[in-house]
Amino acid sequence: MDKKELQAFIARRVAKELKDGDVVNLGIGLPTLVANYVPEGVEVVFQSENGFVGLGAAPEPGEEDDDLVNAGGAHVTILPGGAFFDSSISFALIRGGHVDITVLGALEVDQEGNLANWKIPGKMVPGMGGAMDLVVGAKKVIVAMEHTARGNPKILKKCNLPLTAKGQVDMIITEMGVFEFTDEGLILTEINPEFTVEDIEAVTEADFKVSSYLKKMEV
Amino acid sequence: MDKKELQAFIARRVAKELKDGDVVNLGIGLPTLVANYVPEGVEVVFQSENGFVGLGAAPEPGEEDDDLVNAGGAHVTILPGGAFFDSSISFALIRGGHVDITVLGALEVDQEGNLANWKIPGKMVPGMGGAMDLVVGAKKVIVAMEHTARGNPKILKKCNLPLTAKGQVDMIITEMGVFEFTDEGLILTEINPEFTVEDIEAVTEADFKVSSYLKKMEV
Amino acid sequence: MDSRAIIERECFYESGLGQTRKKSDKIITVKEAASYVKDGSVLMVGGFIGVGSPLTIIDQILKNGTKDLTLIANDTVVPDKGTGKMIVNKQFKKIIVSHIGTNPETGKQMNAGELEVELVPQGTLAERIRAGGSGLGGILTPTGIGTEIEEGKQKITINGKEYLIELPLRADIALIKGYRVDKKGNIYYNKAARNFNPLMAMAADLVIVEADEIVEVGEINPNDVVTPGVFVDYIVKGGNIDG
Amino acid sequence: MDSRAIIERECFYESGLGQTRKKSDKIITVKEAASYVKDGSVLMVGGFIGVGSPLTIIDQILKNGTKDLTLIANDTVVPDKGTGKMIVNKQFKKIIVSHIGTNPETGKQMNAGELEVELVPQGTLAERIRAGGSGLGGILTPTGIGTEIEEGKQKITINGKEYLIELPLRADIALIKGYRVDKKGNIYYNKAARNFNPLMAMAADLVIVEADEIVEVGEINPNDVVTPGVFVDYIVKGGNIDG
Repeated sequence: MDKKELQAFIARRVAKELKDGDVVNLGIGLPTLVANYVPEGVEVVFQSENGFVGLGAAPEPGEEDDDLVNAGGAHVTILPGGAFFDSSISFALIRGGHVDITVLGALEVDQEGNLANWKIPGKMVPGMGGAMDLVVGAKKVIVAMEHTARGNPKILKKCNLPLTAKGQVDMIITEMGVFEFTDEGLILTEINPEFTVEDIEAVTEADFKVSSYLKKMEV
Repeated sequence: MDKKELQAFIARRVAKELKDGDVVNLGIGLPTLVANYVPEGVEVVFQSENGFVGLGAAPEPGEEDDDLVNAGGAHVTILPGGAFFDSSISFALIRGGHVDITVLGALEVDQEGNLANWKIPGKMVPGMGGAMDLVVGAKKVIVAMEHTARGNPKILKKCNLPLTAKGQVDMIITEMGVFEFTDEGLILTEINPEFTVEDIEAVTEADFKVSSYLKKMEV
Repeated sequence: MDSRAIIERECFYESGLGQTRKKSDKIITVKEAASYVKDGSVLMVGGFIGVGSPLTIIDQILKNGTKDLTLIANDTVVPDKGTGKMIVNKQFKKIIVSHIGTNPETGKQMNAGELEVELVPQGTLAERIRAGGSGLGGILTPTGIGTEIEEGKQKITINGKEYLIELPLRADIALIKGYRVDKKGNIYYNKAARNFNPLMAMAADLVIVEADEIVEVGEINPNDVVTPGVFVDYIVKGGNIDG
Repeated sequence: MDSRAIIERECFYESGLGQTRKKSDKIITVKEAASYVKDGSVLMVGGFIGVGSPLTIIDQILKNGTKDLTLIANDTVVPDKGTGKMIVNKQFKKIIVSHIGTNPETGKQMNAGELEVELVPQGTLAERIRAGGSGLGGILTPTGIGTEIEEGKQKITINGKEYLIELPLRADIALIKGYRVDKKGNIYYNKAARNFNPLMAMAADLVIVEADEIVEVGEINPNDVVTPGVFVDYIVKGGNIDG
């Protein structure tokens, strides 16, 4: 898979987690692609933390409205039945547990469910934006990312970078497989048949168990 | 003065405290009458803590709208330029210092600026409604009341009843005179010429000083 | 995302072809709404002396006679309206309100020890409900400092000023009232009937709105929606207890 | 109260017969608006990557070159728009924001030690501003627990869960942006341009709104007003820096 196919593969698998009626917040980048693969028969509501629900597709060229952008600043549309609100309501929705699923990228994630995605000290400090609230507030936190960064593991024993939140991640979805955080720790529940468990172990620093019901990762 | 004239007299004097542009909250009862005497050339905005600014007069008979009542449940109107909002915004306005003047009645008020007006234990407990927030939040707190209750002082050394707030009263206006709370304690600043200072002392339990600039109370 | 595809799917569900109710089918009857209220439920009920209260649903709960309820609301209305009737009917074991002066029956039951009453300053009540819906652990307010409202509460000094830590309120069910409600549950309120309704819409496990009028999706401008439909589970058409 | 009398008085003032400005005369020029911003002022500026920002007033402040400002805002936009230009122009000594990734110049100045940057989670930023405008001493949030956001902050455990005490933010001047603004300062926002504007409108000593369109009093339905005019001191017509 080239990078584009690989990202689409991850996004497709994430989309299978969406259930009818879910309120969903997608981070910028790879997570945004999830919107393209909402399963047939499932209606979800996308939330944009800059202040609305009912986030729709990009507008047709020439139809852009400068007052209607997503949290990344890109022109978008709003679907019928959507609603605008201020930032305090937007985060009441997020922090108050009214968002069912948030999908974010990560610089690092570790076996304790810790996530780091907002700061590389001395190098790149974009800031956390809404990520800290999303990760603490959403009912289910899915990290969607490529399994490694330039061949180096991103799923670690312990995050090195400043955390976005402690112990909040529920699921990691990469091109190699699906991991879930349970009371027994990190568990590999699905595997992309292109890889073996040994392949995954080789590029994963974190300790993880393999589910006795390990399934084929399908999209 | 009969009771009605007396209440009107107090309300008229309170109204002289209103300045152009002030946001004003009037309590139920006597304070409500203040709206009838807004001085010529002064435009104020009345706030109703159940959720709007721009409170207007009672509607013409037959014009009542059941969704438009004041905090006492009475039908009212809204003036052009008014606005409705929820209870959290209503009290953000009140607690946040955006109300310039609140006018309330009192069961008791004392020389420390303490106010009691929400509870007579074991007897009558209406509840505080919005009074505690109003007294803490408004920039200027005016107690408007008859000087005595059945001949007994209401301006005391120390309140006996459960307090609405501690040390928040700025001014007391009765039919006998006007008192202000200053760094030097409670001061009588205006006197109704129908009474003498001795008359007032006789029905006031609180210690108070008489201003060296004592003025005639005019309405 | 292809927005047309989503709209088409939605139309499919709204035509009622499915056997089971989709999460996106929100309209239920008054009786169904009231049936979610069980003995012992904690209720939030919108309204200010009954203005902005879901009176039709309340009348059905009155009829059901559900008991041992807890009420979180601004007040207990008057004896012959809304939750005031439920007070007379002795359906509450506890109420958390800012004012009971308009319903003498409430004070009578309180003094007789039949009803537990927690009086909360109105602005604090609003913030506690808002905190409950917003995932906040509480708020710091100067309201009540130096009064008996302090009792049993933590105090904290910030920049030399004392504040009370007031804790969040949540309910099992919020019963609210909207003026115009679209089929996704987006709510537009009328005048002073808004009051506590938008706050309670965020602060309960189940949120049911009674609508003066149910309109089609898209009929309320997204700029004018006050309570987004994502907060609302069910919609009831007001005015007819047998609906 | 005779409502007609009040309306007549109002008309009198609006006809501009008085020599001094009444508190109820709120329309000023862009230059007047920018002149309230002094060296060292603490500013709140509405907007989200510039969407919903009062760009006309900001361009005038840029022109004025006012220095040593503190900015409270969601972000620092991009280098060639809004407060992003003021960053490039080095007019801030400190910024309190949730995100700086869209303006590389901000990170550069931060790393060079030229600009103090306080990064605040976006939801916490919204609540801190709201608390500042609402008279709350702070709020308790779970956001940031277990991260470096905890540093220097009080923690408190409520029902077994840890929360950070986050303190209010206030500014000398809030510069906000409205879509339609009536002459009393009532504001109606458009789409995603609302964001932080209604919160900042409550949290500053002086509040100036830049309007896409100024309309007559009464043209905005009181149900649809998002920011009541009582929060707003001055109104500026956007779009023309020399206005």
